[in-house]
Amino acid sequence: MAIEFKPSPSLPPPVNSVGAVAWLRQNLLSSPLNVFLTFFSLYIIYLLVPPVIEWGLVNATWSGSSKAECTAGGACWAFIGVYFEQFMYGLYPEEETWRINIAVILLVVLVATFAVKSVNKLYLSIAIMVVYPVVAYILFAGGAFGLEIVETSLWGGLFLTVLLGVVGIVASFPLGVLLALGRQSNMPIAKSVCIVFIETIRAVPLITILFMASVMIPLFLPEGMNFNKLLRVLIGITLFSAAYMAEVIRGGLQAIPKGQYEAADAMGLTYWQSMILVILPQALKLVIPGIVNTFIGLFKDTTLVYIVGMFDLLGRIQAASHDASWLGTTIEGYAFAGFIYWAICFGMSRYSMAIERKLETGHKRN
Amino acid sequence: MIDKTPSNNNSFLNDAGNRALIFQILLLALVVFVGYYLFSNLQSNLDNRGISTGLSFLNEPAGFPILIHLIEYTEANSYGRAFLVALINTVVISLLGIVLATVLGVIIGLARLSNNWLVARLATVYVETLRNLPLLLQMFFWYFAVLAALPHPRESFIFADFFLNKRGIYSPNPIFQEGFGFVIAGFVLSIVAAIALIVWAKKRQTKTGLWFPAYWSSFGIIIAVTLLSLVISGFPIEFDLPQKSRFNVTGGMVLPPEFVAVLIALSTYTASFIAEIVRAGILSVNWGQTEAARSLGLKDSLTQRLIVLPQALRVIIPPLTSQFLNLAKNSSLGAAIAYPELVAVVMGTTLNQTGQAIETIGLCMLVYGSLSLSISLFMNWYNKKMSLIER
Amino acid sequence: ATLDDVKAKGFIQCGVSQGVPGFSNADASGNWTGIDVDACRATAAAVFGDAQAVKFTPLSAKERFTALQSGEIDMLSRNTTWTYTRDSSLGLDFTAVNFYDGQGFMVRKDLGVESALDLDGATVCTEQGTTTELNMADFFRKHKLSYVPVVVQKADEAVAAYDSGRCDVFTTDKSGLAAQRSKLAEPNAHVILPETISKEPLGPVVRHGDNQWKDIVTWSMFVQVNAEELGITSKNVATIKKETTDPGIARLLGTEGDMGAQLGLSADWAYNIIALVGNYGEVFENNVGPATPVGLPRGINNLWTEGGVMYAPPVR
Amino acid sequence: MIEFNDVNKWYGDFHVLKNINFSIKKGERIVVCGPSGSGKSTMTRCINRLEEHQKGSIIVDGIEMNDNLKNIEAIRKDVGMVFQHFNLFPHLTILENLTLAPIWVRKTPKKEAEEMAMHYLERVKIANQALKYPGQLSGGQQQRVAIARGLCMQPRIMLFDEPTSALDPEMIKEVLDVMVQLADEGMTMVCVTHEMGFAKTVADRVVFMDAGEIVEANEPNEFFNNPQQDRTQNFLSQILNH
Amino acid sequence: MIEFNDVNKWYGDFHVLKNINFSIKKGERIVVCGPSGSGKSTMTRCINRLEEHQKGSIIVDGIEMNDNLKNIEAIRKDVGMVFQHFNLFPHLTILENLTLAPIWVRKTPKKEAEEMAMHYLERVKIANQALKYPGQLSGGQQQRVAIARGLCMQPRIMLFDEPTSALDPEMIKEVLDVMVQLADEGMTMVCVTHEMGFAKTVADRVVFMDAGEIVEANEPNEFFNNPQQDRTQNFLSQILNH
Ligand SMILES: Nc1ncnc2c1ncn2[C@@H]1O[C@H](COP(=O)(O)OP(=O)(O)OP(=O)(O)O)[C@@H](O)[C@H]1O
Ligand SMILES: Nc1ncnc2c1ncn2[C@@H]1O[C@H](COP(=O)(O)OP(=O)(O)OP(=O)(O)O)[C@@H](O)[C@H]1O
Ligand SMILES: [Mg+2]
Ligand SMILES: [Mg+2]
Repeated sequence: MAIEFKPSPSLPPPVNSVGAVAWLRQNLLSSPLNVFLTFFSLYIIYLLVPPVIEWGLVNATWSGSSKAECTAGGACWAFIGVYFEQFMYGLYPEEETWRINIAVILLVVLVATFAVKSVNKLYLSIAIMVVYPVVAYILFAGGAFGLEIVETSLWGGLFLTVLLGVVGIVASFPLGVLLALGRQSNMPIAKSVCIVFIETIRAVPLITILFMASVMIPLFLPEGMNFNKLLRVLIGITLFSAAYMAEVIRGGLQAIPKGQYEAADAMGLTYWQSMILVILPQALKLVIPGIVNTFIGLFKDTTLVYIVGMFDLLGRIQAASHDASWLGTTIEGYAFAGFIYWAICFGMSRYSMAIERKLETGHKRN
Repeated sequence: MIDKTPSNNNSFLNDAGNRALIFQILLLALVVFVGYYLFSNLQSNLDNRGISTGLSFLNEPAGFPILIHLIEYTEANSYGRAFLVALINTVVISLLGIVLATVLGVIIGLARLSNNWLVARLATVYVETLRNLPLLLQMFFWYFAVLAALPHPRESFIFADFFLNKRGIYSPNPIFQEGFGFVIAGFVLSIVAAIALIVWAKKRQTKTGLWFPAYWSSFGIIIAVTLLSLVISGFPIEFDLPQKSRFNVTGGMVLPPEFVAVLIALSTYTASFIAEIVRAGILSVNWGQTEAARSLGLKDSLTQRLIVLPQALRVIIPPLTSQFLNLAKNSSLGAAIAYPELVAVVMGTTLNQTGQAIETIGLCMLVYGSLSLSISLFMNWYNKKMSLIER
Repeated sequence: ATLDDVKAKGFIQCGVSQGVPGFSNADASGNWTGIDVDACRATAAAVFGDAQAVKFTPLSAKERFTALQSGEIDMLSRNTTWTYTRDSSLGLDFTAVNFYDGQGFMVRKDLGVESALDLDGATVCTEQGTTTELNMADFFRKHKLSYVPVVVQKADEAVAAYDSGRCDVFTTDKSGLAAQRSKLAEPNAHVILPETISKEPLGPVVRHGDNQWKDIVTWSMFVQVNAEELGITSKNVATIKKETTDPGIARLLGTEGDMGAQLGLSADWAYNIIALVGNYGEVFENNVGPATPVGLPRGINNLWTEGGVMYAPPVR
Repeated sequence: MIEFNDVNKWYGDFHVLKNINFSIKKGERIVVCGPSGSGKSTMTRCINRLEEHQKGSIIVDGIEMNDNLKNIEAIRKDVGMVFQHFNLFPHLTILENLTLAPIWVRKTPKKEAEEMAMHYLERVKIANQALKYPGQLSGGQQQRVAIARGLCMQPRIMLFDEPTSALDPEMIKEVLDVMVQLADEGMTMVCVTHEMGFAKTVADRVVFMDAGEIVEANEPNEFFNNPQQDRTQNFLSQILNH
Repeated sequence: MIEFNDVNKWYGDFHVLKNINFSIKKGERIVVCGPSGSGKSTMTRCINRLEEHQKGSIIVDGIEMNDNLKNIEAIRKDVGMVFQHFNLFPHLTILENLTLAPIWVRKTPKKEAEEMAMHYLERVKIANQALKYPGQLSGGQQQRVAIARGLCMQPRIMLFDEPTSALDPEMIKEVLDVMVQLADEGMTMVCVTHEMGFAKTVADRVVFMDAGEIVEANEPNEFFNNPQQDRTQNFLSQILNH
C-alpha cells in the first residue's frame, strides 16, 4: 500500500539569484538608496585614492638631500631616507646602534624559542623576564664590558617607543595582578587602597601622570636623590597601565567559577598557592586579548612622552620636519609614522582576535 | 585512632582574622608611612628652595594672554580666572567632541552594518585606520599638515561672508540690536506653541487614532514665527562681517585652527571606537526581534526606532561611557597643538610662571577626576533608567 | 655640597636648550656648542681643569627649573632670563649674566612692517612657559594694540607655526630670533623689528642655598670678562702667565697667591678657563658674532670700556 | 486564502523549497509536520514574506507576494505570527507589546488599542500581568502574550512556528489550550508543530514535508491511520512512539 | 572522628543550620539526604571549613574548627572532598591535578606523588588518561578523577556533595561503583546523595535533613522501611516513586 518517497532532485538556483550579477544586485544596487550610496562611495574612493597614489607613488621622489630636490610634485620620501636612522634609534650614536639591533634579535630569538616544544618554559620565562632585561639594559646603556656609555637622553625614535611600550606593559603586569587581587580580596583596607589607586589613575589623563613623573616626582624625593628622567617617565607609564591592567585581570578573576576556589581551598592550598597554581593561570589565559588591547592602547599613548620632552618616533619625526632643508615634509613624516604605528597596532589587534577565537574553543572538549 | 597533637598553639598569628588584620594594619602603615615620607620630603624641599605653597597665587594677575576664552579674559585677570577659562575650554571641547563623536560613530557603525558592500567596506577601512593610529599623531596631522595646506589670510577661501584660511574659519558675528527682545519673545512663544501642539497631537491620537505630524510641523512653527518676528521688528540684528585687514581677517566670529584640529581629531578618533560599540550593540539584538516586529507589519524604519535601537542602547551605554571618559581625558592632548585647555594653561604656562607644581598639577587632576566622575554618574543614571526589568 | 658631588662623579651635569644655534646646539654627532654651553665648559675648566668634563641635558623651557631643583642637573645654562620672581620664589639663584638680551619681533619682509607699533591685529606665535609670553602681553597692552596670541609648546614648533603662516609674528629674545632666523629656509625673507620690548639678562642658574657652588659659577663667568678687559685670550694666556709682572694678572692666573683655594679650586682655575674656553669676547665671536650664521653684533654686550654693559667685579 | 503555486526557494545553492503547490481556504486549520530541516519554517515564513521565494507565486488574501512594499505591508497586517522563542519586546511592558502594532501600523487610538489588548489578554488569561515586563513572566505566559500580540492586529490568518517546543511540559498545555480555543472560533491557522494530539483535535488537514517538498497532505484521520507514503509512516512511527 | 555540638549557622539573617548535634565514628559511612535548600551542602562544607559556623563547635579528628589557620590546614589535609561539578583544574593535566596538593601541601617529592597518583588513577580505572586534560574527559571520568584527587591526599575522611547529580544516567554507575569500592575498604565517608540504592548498599547511617535541622538519622534498613517521622515518610515516598 505504501508508496516510496523519492525526494525530487535539487535544482540549481535561477541565475539571477547567484553569481556576480546577483551579488552586484544584492550588495550594491538593491534599492534606489543603495544605488545612491554605491555611487557616493565610489565618488569618495575616486576623491581619495587616485590623488594619494599619485602623490605617494607616481610623483614621489625617493632620494635626495633636501626638500629642494623633490621636484616631482609628489611625496618627498627622500626625507624619510635621510632621517631613517634617527627615526629608528633617535640620537643613539651611529656606531653603537648594533647594540640595539642585537638586543632586538635576542628578544625575537627568545620569544621564538617559546614555540619549540622541548624547551623548559619556566626557565625560558625567567630568561625573558629577568635575565633579558639586565642584558638589554647593559647593551643599551653601556658602562660595562667595555661598552661605551650611551646616555638615556640620546635614546629615541622607534627604539624609545618600543622600549616604553614593552617595559611599561611588562612592569605593570605584576603590579596589575597585585592590584586586581587586592581589589577582589575581602580585606576592607587593602581593598580600598587598591580601589582608590586604580580609580584615581583611571580618572586622569596620561599627560598629567607624565607631568607628575617629570615635574613632581623630584619634589617628593629627599634632596640629593633623583633619578633619570626616562626612569621617571617609565614609572609613570607603569603605574598608569597597571591600573588598567588591574581592571582587565580582575575581569579574568571574576570569570573563574567559584568552584575552582573552593576546590583549591578544600585541598589545603594556601591563599597564595591557590592563586599562583590554580586561579591566576586560568584567569590570565582568559584575559590575554584584554592585555594585548591594553598594550595597543599603551603603545599609542607612548607618543605623549613627546609633550614632556622626550623624542620617541613621533617626536623625532616632528623635530626633523622643522629642519630648514626639509621644511614642508610634515605629511611625509606623519605618513611614515602612521604606517609604522598602524602596522604594529593593527597586527597586534589581529593577533588578539586570533587568540580570542582560539580561546573560545580552547576550553571545550576536543 | 592515632591522636595527633591537636594544634592548640592558638597563637595569635595563626588566627585567620588576626592575620588579615595585621596585614592590613601593616599595609595601612606602609601607605601612611610612604605618604608621610613623600610629604615631609616635599616640605623640606619646598622650604629649602624657598618655594611658596598654597593657592594664593590664584589671585595674582596672570599676565599672559589666552587665545580662546569664552568668558571675558584679559592679561590683567588673575590666574584663577585663567584657570576658569582653561577649564571651560576643556569642558567645551569635551562636550562638543562627545556630541560629534557620537553622531559620527553612530553613522559609521550603521554604515558598517549596511547591506551595501561598498559602504560597509569603507566604514571598516575608516575604523581600522583611525583606531590604530596614535591620537597625538592625528592631532599633529590635523594641525600641522592641514594648516600648511590652507591659504594665507590674503588668499582666503571665501564663501559668502565666510572665510577659510590658516588663521581659522571666519563667519559673520551676529550683534543683537535693541528690538531683539521682541524676537526672543517670539521664539519662546513659538516653542510653547510647538509643545502645546505636540501634547495636543498625542491626546488626539489617544482618542481618535489620527496622526498629526506634530514634530515636523512644530519645527516649522518655530522657524516661521521666529522669522516673522524678525521681519516685524525690522531685523534688529546686525552682523559683524569678517573683513580682510592688514594681517588677518578681522571681525566676525572665528574658529581658530587649534580648536578645529582638536575637535576633529578627538571626534574622528573616538568615533572609530564608538562605531564598533554601536555595531556590536545592534548585532547583539536578537534577529528574532526584527522578525517579530516585521511580522506585526511595522515598517523597517519603525522597527529600528521602536524595537532595535532601544534594546541596542542597553548594550551600548556602558562601553560608550568609557569612550566618553576617554575623550574627555584625551582632550588634554590639545596642549600639544596650542589649544589652551587645562594642561596647556595650568600645567604649562601657570606652572612655569609661578613654579607651583604641586598646586597646579593637583588642581588639574582634581578637575579631570570630577569631570570623569560626573560623566560616569550621568551615564550610570541613564543606564539604570534604560536597563531591562527581569524576573 | 654640589662641588663635592661634582668632583665625585667627575663631570658637571649641565642643563641646556633643545637646540638654539649659537647658544646651545648639538651637531649631528652630538657635540654641543654655544655661549651657554661655554658657560658650562668654563665652570668645568675651573673645577677639573678639563673643559670637556661636562654632560648636557637638553631641557624644554617648562622643565628646566624642576630639573635644577631636583638635582638632576648641577647648573642650568639655557638662555634663562633673570627675573625677580624666579630668583626669589623658585628656589633658584642666578649667578651672572652672560648675555644681555631683549625681546623682539620677527616678521616676514613682504608684510612691509617697519615697527612693532604697526603690529595691531597681528597673530603672534611664541613658546610656552617663558618670560616672552608675559612681555608680549605687556607690550601689546601698553600700546593698546590688539593681537591674537598663539602659544605653542616648544620653540621649534612656534617657529614652524610662524613659518607655515599660522602667525604673522614670532617673538622671543632677539638673540633667539637671530638664531631661529638662521634656521629658516630663507633667512633673508624675514626681518627682526628694531624695538626691544624688554630687558632680558640671560645667565647660568644654580640651586638656591649652595653659596660655594654659586660663587664658582659666577666667578667662572667674571673671569672671562676680566680676561677680555685685560687683553688675555686663550692664545696668549700661556705666554702672559709666564711673563706678566702685573700683580693683578698674576693673581688672576694663579702665579701669585692662591685665590682658587677660597672657592675650593686649584690655583690655576682661572688660567684653565681662559686657556680652555677663552675670554668672553672670544666666546661671543665664536658662537654668535657677526662671522657666524647667527650673526649678532656685539652691541650692548660689549665691555663697559667699549660702550657696552659687560662689567665684571675685579678679582682681588 | 493562501495559495502556493510552484514555489521554489534557494538559500545560496541550497534548494530548500521545491515546487510547493498548495492552497489553504478561509477558516481552514493546517498543521505542518516533518523532520528537522525539511523546510517547514521556511514555507511558513514565506507566507508573510519574512523570507523571499525565488520562483513561483504566493498569493495571500488575493494579494500577490512580490517586492512591492505596499503589498508586503498589506499582507503583514492580515497575517499574525507566533514564534518558537516568543520574541516579545523585552523593553516594553506586556500592554505596550500588544498595543505597539495597532497604534503604529493600524493607527488605532491608544485608548482603543489598550482596551482591545486587555480583551485579548483576558482571552489568554493573563490580564493581570499587563503592566509587567516580559522578563518577569514564565515561558508559557510569554507565549500566550505572543499569541495575544498576534491577535491584536485582528489578522485573518495566524501562523504558528513550533509555538510550544521551547516550553516546559507543564506550560505546553496552557498554550495549546489557548490555540484550541482560537481554532474553535474559526480562525484560519497554519501551525508547525509536533504535538500530534493537537493536530488530531483541531487540524482540518495535516501536511507532511520532507527535503523541501510536501510529501503528503491529508485530513488527520486518514493521515494518522492510513498514511500513503513510506516516509510518512516512518516519521509517524518515530514521533508517536516517543 | 567528626563531632557536631550544637552547631548553628546563619547566612546574613537566614538561619541555615539549626542546632546540629551529630557525631561520626571512624570508618562510618554516612549518607545525607533531604529536600533542596535543607542545608545538606552547608553542613558538609562546614566539616572542612569551606563555610564558617557561628555557634557551637565542630571537632574533626580531635581538632576544633576555629579561625586558627594551622588547624584549618591540618584538617583540610585530612579531609578529602568531591564536588557536584567536579571542579577539576582545567589548565592542568589529570596527573598534575592529582599531584598538586601532595607536592605543595604535603611536600611529597614529585616522583613519589606521581606514583601515588597513578596508583589511585588505576583504582578509579582511568590510569590511561593521566596525561589528558580534564576538558577531554567525559563527566563520569572527570568525577572519578575528582575522587582520585581527593584520595591522593590520603585523607582519613572523604566528603561527597551530590557527586552524581550532574552526570548522565550511564555515567552515574561508573562513579557509584568507585564509591562502593571505597566504602568497602573502610574509608570514613560523608555523602550527600539522593541515590537511595547506594545508601541502602553502603551506608551505616542515613541522615535526613529539612529546614536546617537533622530530622532523623538511622541505619538504612530502619530508615527506609520504618521512618519515624511524617516528614521523612513524605520525602521518601516522593523520591522513591520518581
Ligand atoms: N538563512 C539560511 N541560510 C541558509 N540555509 C538556511 C537558512 N535558514 C534555514 N536554512 C536551511 O534550510 C533548511 C530548512 O530550514 P527550516 O528552518 O525551514 O527547517 P524546519 O523544517 O523548520 O526545521 P526545524 O524543525 O528544525 O525547525 C535547513 O536545512 C536549514 O539548514
Ligand atoms: N552563600 C550563600 N548566601 C546566602 N544563602 C545561601 C548561600 N549558600 C546557600 N544559601 C542558602 O542556604 C540554604 C541551604 O543551602 P544548601 O546548599 O546547604 O542546601 P542543600 O540542602 O545542599 O540543597 P541542594 O539539594 O539544592 O544542594 C538554601 O536555602 C540556600 O539558598
Ligand atoms: Mg523550524
Ligand atoms: Mg547542595
